[in-house]
Amino acid sequence: MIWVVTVVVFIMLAAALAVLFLPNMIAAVVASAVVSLCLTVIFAVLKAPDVAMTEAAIGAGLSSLILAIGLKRLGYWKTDSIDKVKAGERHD
Amino acid sequence: MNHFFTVEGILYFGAISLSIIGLFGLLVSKNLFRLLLSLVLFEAGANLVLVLSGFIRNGIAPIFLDGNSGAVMNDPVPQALVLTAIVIGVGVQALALSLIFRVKKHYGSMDMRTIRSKLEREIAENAGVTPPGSNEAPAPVKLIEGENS
Amino acid sequence: MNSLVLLMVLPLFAAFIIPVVAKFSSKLALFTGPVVLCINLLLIMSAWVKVGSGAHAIFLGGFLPPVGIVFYIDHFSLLFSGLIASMVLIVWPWDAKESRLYSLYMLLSAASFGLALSADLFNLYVFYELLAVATYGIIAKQKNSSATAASLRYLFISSAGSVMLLLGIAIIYTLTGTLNIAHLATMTENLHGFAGLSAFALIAIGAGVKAEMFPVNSWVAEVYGTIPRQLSALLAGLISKLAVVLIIKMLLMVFQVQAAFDLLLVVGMLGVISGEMVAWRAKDMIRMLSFSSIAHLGVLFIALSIGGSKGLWLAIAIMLHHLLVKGGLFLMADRFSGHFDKLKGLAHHSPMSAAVFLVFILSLLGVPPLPGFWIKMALVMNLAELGGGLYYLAIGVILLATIIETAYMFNLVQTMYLKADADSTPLNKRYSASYTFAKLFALLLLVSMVFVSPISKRLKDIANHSANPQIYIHTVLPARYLGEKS
Amino acid sequence: MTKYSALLFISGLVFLLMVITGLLPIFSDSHTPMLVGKAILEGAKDQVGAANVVTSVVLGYRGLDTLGELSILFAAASVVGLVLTKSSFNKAASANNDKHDHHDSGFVAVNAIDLIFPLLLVVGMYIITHGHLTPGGGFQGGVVLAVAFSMLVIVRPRRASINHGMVSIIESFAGVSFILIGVIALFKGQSFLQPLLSHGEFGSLWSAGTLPLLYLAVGLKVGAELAGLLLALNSDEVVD
Repeated sequence: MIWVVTVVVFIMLAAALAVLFLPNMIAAVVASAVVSLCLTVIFAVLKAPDVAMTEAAIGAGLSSLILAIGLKRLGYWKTDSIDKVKAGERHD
Repeated sequence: MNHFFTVEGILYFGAISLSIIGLFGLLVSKNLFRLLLSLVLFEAGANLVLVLSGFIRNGIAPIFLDGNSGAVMNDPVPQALVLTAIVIGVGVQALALSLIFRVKKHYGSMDMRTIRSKLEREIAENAGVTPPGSNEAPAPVKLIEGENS
Repeated sequence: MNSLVLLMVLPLFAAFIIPVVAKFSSKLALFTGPVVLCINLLLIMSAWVKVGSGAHAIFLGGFLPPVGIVFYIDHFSLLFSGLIASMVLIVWPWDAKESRLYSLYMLLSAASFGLALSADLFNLYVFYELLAVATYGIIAKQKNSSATAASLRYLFISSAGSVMLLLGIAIIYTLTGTLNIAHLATMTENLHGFAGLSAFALIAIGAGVKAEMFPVNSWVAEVYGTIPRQLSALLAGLISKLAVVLIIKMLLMVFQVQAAFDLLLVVGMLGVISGEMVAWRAKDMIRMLSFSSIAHLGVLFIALSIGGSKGLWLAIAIMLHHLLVKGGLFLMADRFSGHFDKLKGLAHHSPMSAAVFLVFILSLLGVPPLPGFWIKMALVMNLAELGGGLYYLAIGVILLATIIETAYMFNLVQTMYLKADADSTPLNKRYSASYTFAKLFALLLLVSMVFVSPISKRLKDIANHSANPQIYIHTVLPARYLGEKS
Repeated sequence: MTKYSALLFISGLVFLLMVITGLLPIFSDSHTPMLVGKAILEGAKDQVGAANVVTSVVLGYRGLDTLGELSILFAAASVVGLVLTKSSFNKAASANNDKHDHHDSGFVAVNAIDLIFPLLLVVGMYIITHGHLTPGGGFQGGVVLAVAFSMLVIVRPRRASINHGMVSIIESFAGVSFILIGVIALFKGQSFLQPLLSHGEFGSLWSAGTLPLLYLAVGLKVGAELAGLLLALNSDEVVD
């Protein structure tokens, strides 16, 4: 179990650093979802199933959804290739 | 040091590091959206510390089932507290995002420093005073500059 | 007595129901809030008589402490509840059109009552957060967009503070395994180590964001500069005090140690100096008031660092005085907005408002017959009694602050009594209810000048009673836990 | 400025690390003193009667925290509504669906949501109603419901629209009923939020007195607030 925890903690910290330093905002949001997922695993390991469920539903799910809406509204939702296809729908 | 390489040791390390990364982001980020993300990280770290306080090495989840009458259970209180804290966190997060939308619309910028200087100018104009830092000595606000910029 | 929980529940109920009521009648929705607050005032008065000189604990959910949440009721908490109800009534948004704003004001008062009454650490955190969210909303709702930006900055600083509060609570729970403050008070030996004290530091700084504490108060000038003055009166006068109440509960019941006092003392002194220095250079009324408010909360922290019932007595006196003075000044600041130069000749246009203003300022400076003087004197005497380098330094800081304050206030008053230029129209003469309340505050200040000694005796009684952990513990905890302690 | 921040940060880092060292003896020995936790684990079966002890704590021992938390969500949803919409008295918010011509999302999303929506509803209700027996409960189930409804609106804005008046009535109703359940006990001479009704057979669906009712109220409230929040955030109208 201890190796599982070690690996998960390191993934979590790497993702947390990625949240701060990735230049692309979409990637940052995805990284924060990864942090939440790792936390879910940790809570499950800690025998806290209620908290794990909440973290999965709220931290990884709802919170990421809210942040994704934020990305869209703030104009960070830009992936070059897709934008060319859907020309005209670009948000600024 | 031999206590460090246990489940709790590693998790405490992870939790505190997560908090520190979040705090660091809150202190150095300029972008509003990234400030919000840092806040989420900071909160997650605190939640993890709280859950860890109720952890017992060989405990089971605090649910009474048919087979587990004799086993040691984890402390249910911190788990309940963290449930509350997580939900509060997401409420504040949505609130912050809606404020960011409006601020972006008004100032056309996502940079906290730009916004702050514009805000100070607006306040000074409202009060009918020359904006701080325009031609006089450096803005006196520097004196109470704190935690967060 | 159990019905006293209605103090907190009724406003919540009103907050939930107002959006629905507003669909049928907006008038009804507007009046729900004030009616609830009036009922609360009646409840508080009857409880004040019933509690007498004792204390009472309400066990929510009927679970005996420490497992359940407890409300602790004595004259200290009732005093604050009364202040909350009257202050929210004074600043009630009569001209707002949004039903949801009424809900927010009701949530704000519910959270404040909760903060005043609750004796459970995590419950205090929840109410603190509710107070914060309601405040962000009320600030952001103002018409101008700069208020939104100010609110956003406030949100970031304050949320970081809340997380620190949560971390502090987590550390305390790790050390002791309980959250009930009375129960914590029986286990002080666990908490006076390094980890416990750092938890107190985290709590103090977390709650200090709202209390305009020194390193975390950069939001003050921005927020007060963008919101209506009545709201500033509420924030500076009351909300900041409620955060201090949270710190007081932890300090007096659990952390009566020198290190905690020193922390508050240092933070307080830095707050006084930085606040007065900026207020000195301010060119307009609101900015000056914001920073002098920071300075006065610094004085409050210095008073708290005396500790024990003396510290609490001084702190209560300072809080009441500051509430009256700063509340009054902010309430009448609408008439004096703008650059100081515009205030020239004000005293001739409107001698009444200049006189009211003068009363507030004199009391703020501590000119002898006014209550401000007695408070400052008692504070300095008590600090001198304690002795020790830091305390002498604190006396020096307070005196220095008084000198700086006198300098800029004198300047201001002089401007006001100068002869006006012919074309200047400095005064915003439109009638406003808040000006009436400001006059009322000044009147209260003058009346209290006559009754200084009975009031201070009453406050001493309250403080003696509330600063005693033994009474607290015996009221809250059942006998079983008291036996275990010895 | 960055220098000051960095300095503060470093001091904070050192501080937290020292706290960790302060905590070290605790996790080296065994664990937390767990005074309250033990008392609750012993008493929960008789005092509250829910198989899931966390639920007993959330709704029984610390019911007031949950009420405060619901109020925070309510406050946040109100503020988001106030900040992002022009409406006075909740009216105009629902009108903006007509102004812009929304497109349904692509084939995959539309069909997926049609398939998943009823499933999500069932799962959400299951999680809420079994909150006192298994992990999960009002919060988690409420989130699932909220996501189900708002995904439907976001993916198929033409066909589905949520009546904002209805949402605000549901949230008021749920909050009020939570408080009323608490106040009933007060009128019976007991304490606010005291569990009522008989505990029933331990571990069955109809057990734990008023707890399932409270969790239902919590689920509805959380669902309504979060759905309102998501839709307000997603609506195209930002007033300046």
